Amino acid sequence: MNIDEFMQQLSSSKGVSNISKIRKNTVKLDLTKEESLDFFVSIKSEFEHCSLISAIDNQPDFELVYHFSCMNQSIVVDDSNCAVMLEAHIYLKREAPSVDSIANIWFGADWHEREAFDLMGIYFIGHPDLRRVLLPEGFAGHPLRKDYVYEIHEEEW
Amino acid sequence: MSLFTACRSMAEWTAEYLLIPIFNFQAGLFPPFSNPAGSVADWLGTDGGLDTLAWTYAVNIAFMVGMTNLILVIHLERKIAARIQDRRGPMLSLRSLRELKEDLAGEAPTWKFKDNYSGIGIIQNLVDGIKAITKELIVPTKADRFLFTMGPIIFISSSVFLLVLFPLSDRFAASSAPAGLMVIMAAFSIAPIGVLTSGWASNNKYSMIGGMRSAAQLMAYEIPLLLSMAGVFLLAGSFDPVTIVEQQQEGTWLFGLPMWNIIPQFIGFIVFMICILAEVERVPFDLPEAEAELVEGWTTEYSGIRYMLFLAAEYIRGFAGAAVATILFLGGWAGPWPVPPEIWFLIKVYLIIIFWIFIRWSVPRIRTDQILELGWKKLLPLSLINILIVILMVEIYPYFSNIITLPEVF
Amino acid sequence: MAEMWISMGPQHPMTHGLWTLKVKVDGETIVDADPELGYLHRSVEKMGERRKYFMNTTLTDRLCYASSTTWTHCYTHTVEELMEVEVPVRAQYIRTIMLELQRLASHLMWAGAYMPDLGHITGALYFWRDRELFLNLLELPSGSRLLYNFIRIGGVKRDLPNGFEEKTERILKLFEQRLDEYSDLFENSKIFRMRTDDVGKFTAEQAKNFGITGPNLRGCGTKFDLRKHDTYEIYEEIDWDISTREAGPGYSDCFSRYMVRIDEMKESVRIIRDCFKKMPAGATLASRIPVRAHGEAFRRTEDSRGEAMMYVVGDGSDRPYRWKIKSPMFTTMSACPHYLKGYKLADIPAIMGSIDICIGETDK
Amino acid sequence: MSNEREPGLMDIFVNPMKVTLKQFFKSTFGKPTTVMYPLERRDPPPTYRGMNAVIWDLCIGCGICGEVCPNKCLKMKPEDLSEQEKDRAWYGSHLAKRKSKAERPAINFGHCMFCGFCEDYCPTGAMTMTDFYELADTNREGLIYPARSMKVELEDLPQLPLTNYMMESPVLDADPCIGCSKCVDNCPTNCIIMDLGPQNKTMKSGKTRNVENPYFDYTICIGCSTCVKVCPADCLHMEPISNSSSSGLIPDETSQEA
Repeated sequence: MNIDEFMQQLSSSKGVSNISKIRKNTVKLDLTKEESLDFFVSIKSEFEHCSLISAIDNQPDFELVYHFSCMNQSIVVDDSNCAVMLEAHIYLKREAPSVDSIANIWFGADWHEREAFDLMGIYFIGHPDLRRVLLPEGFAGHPLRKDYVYEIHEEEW
Repeated sequence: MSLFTACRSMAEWTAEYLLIPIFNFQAGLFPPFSNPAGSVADWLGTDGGLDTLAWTYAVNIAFMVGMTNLILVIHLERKIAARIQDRRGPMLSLRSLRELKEDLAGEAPTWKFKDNYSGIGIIQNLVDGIKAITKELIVPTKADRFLFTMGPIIFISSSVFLLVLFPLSDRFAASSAPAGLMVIMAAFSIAPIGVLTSGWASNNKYSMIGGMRSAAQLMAYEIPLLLSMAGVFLLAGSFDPVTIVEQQQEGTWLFGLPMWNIIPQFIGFIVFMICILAEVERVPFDLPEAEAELVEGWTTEYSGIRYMLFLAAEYIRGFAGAAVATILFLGGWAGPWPVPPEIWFLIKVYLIIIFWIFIRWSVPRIRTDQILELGWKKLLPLSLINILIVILMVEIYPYFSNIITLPEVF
Repeated sequence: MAEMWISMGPQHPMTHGLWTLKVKVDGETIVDADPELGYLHRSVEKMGERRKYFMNTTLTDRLCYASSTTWTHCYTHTVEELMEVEVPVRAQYIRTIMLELQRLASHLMWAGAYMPDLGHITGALYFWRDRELFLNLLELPSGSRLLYNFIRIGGVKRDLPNGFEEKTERILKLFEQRLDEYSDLFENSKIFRMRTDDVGKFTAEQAKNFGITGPNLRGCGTKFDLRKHDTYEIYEEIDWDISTREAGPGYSDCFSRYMVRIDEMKESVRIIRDCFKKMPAGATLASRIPVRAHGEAFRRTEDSRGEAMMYVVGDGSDRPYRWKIKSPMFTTMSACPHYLKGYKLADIPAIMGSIDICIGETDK
Repeated sequence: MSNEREPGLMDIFVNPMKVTLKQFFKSTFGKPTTVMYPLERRDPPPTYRGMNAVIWDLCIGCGICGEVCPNKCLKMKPEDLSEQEKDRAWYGSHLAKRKSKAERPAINFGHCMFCGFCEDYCPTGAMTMTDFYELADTNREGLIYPARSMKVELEDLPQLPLTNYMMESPVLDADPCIGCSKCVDNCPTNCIIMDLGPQNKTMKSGKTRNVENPYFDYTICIGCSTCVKVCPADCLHMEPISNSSSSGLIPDETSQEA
């Protein structure tokens, strides 16, 4: 399937908006929080690799960016062997940000979600083991949020 | 003149001219002690007393020889390993230490050695020993204090005990038991008990797994080891090292070379070498202290001189293992005339040790289940085949059938 | 022995860094495992938000001390996309040469670290001796032995010095010769094969689901390499192949992962030679390098350990608003309970070593 | 591709031992790879990034090195220049004349990571990195190198043009400027002059007069943003040089307008 056909196919999916091609092999789209899980289940057959989940503090709201890559060449860019990527944005409210977990669909998303929870404080509903991963247990706050207060230690010399 | 007779005459001499006068003098000097001191002097005059004194001398000499060898073995290991790995190894010499001291004594200490600095670095072993002695002996809080201390004692004493058991030649032997090799093998298999003890007493999971592995390894390798030695005992008809070595000189093969046991019992030799490597826990069989997964295995919690003595004891065991291999399969101290037999013996032992060092730095470590599989499934049948071959040889060749007899012990 | 939890790490010879692997063993057999991270967490992403774009190359250098150039390249590549900078062709060639030299050094570092895991100290010193050769090469243009800070936004710091090509060719020849020599010591050695064959198996399907990429995925026989499949710099003009190997149909073991890396080193040698052949003259730094950026950029490159990804969001100032780093090892390690279960305790170093852990990039 | 084979009986230890034996003889009768460090040293390449050295005669005290230092381990410290040093200063050391004390970089090597940015971004080439790397000391204070300890003097100075590596130059928002000429006083390269501005301005007292505004000579501006920092009225900001050549000296139209 060509990437343009894929984009057309995507446009009929529920909860998807703003589909655009930002690079020759990357499709960008916006997702609603409610429809995200259904959408991710539907693309699992093409995108078998969850590359990255990044959380962004857009002040005041949060944005989750999912990157998936297609490794089995089921979607192609023209006739090159370029691997296609999907970039999905989900916007979350600042108060108790939560989204459905995809750790049960892609195992590789497991720790990415834990990291987003750890550093940005986003709750993933249905995650099997939502603990802090990089920071110690009992750490207060989520340091990558822009309103996190930290001390800048500068040594006088 | 054997070592023991020499020690005996030395004991007679020292008793007569040194010890008895001293004890008599003490008896005269302090009347309350006259009775014990006088009786010691009297006891030294008897045969039993002189024998005991002679034994003390012999054991000490053997211990000295063993310890000197130990330093040499460790040094060889370090240097050969360094050269294999494209390094230089220890280079510290007394002169460089002196120069360093002079440098440090100056106003501004510099760590720059002089240009003529060189050395073979044998002093590095002494320096390491001194370092180990000056370190604190740490006992973990929740360790079993008694067993934690007993573990090294069992391991090290049984290893040092090995040194007095094998002869360097027919005249240079501290002991000459008729069942000499049996005693050596018995002493060899005491050590894993020490390993198990110290591994369990350390209250550390790595130590315990190391101890367990040591026990399992002992089980798997002791049996093929003894079975591979059985062929030699059958041929020699004795457990005595001297008899075994003498038996190996009797037959000849190509070009009149002596028929050492390595020729007819090559399978036995291979099995023995693998098993003794496992017995002395060297790479590729050093599972009890596999540092990649078990940190330091059963020695993890030990520090200072205890740890150092563990290391030293392993080298002593390696030396003893090589010595046993030499006696059993390589004709012991036999060799052409101009070189004395003791030197021949040491040359052969060192060749085996160098071979082991090369193996150690050439291959990775084997896994636990593989080592057990190798021991039970491959080496045990092979050692039995070796016995079978020996018995067949004895049946076929009249030369062998002349000399096969049951050992005296039976 | 009953089942018990053993905590391996954070100070443990197996860990290659600072992390803890809690394993539940039944005797010697692994029943369960639980990796724990965070001992080396330096909060690089937050630090990057305080520094200007060009300063962050010093942070990316320190993401992984074994392959600092590849990480710096990934960052500069993303930021160049964000700032829409055109990199001169010669700079791209120099970058490719440096990246491949770094890949060689990184794989040699891994091979050297893998050998003591199997109890083979000599192997470590042999591979690290060869790594020194490449560190010497990398030092020549960059001026540093480990943390090069050579690749800059918009190009490279300086042109290659005189005689670099001849020196590289000499070292590559020596290295190829040594690699052939080592085949008897490692991949043909019986005991080495006993330790690595059929150990730590996972299939290609599993690997993709786990998020395992790079040489570990290619060890399953999957031909997927971002240098070909999402090509960057001048990799498409260079003549080279993706090296794959599989232990069985669609699965990998420690040995196939080892062989993939060894083959990849040989491919890197090919790439470097071809680069020297095709390298044009010209500038090494873009003429226009902005300091402020707005928008977002996402790029992925083939790190020596897998897919390195960076996602940079700029808000118009001279510092990144958000900078997200994806380390290939982060997801690979998360799946380690799956490919450790059922093997022996002594296999833990063999398996964890074969996937080439780098905690610096994992903990960020 | 690789010359692997199924291992046989000889591959248990005989073939591996061949390799190690070969190496053993090679390094026993040849020279091992290792270097006996205090005696032998490998020569660092000319590009080596070791301890810093500052050519004081070239240094203009602009503080860019401290600005680009990612670790903030480099600080500008005021130093008294001797008459001879003032004479030798090639760029006239503008600051030295105005404030009687020039600023020179001092480095805390305990924090330095030898990234080389200070060397690369130095507009005059005064900051250099030597191949000296034995900096270990017994205490932390010993790693703080005062400015004078890194001073070097060259016989013939390289006459380099001032280069704007920061890729930015100051632009005036003319409206709030109060004509205080602090930027002129602090500019390390003397690239600002004060002249009458384009429009009149109403002062607090109610009078209207034409205040003096700074004008920049962008050919020698180094983009250090000192003027932006000292501006009391926040009327300056940095803008990227849009149409820069390799030396990055020509500012765009809008900048010149100011």
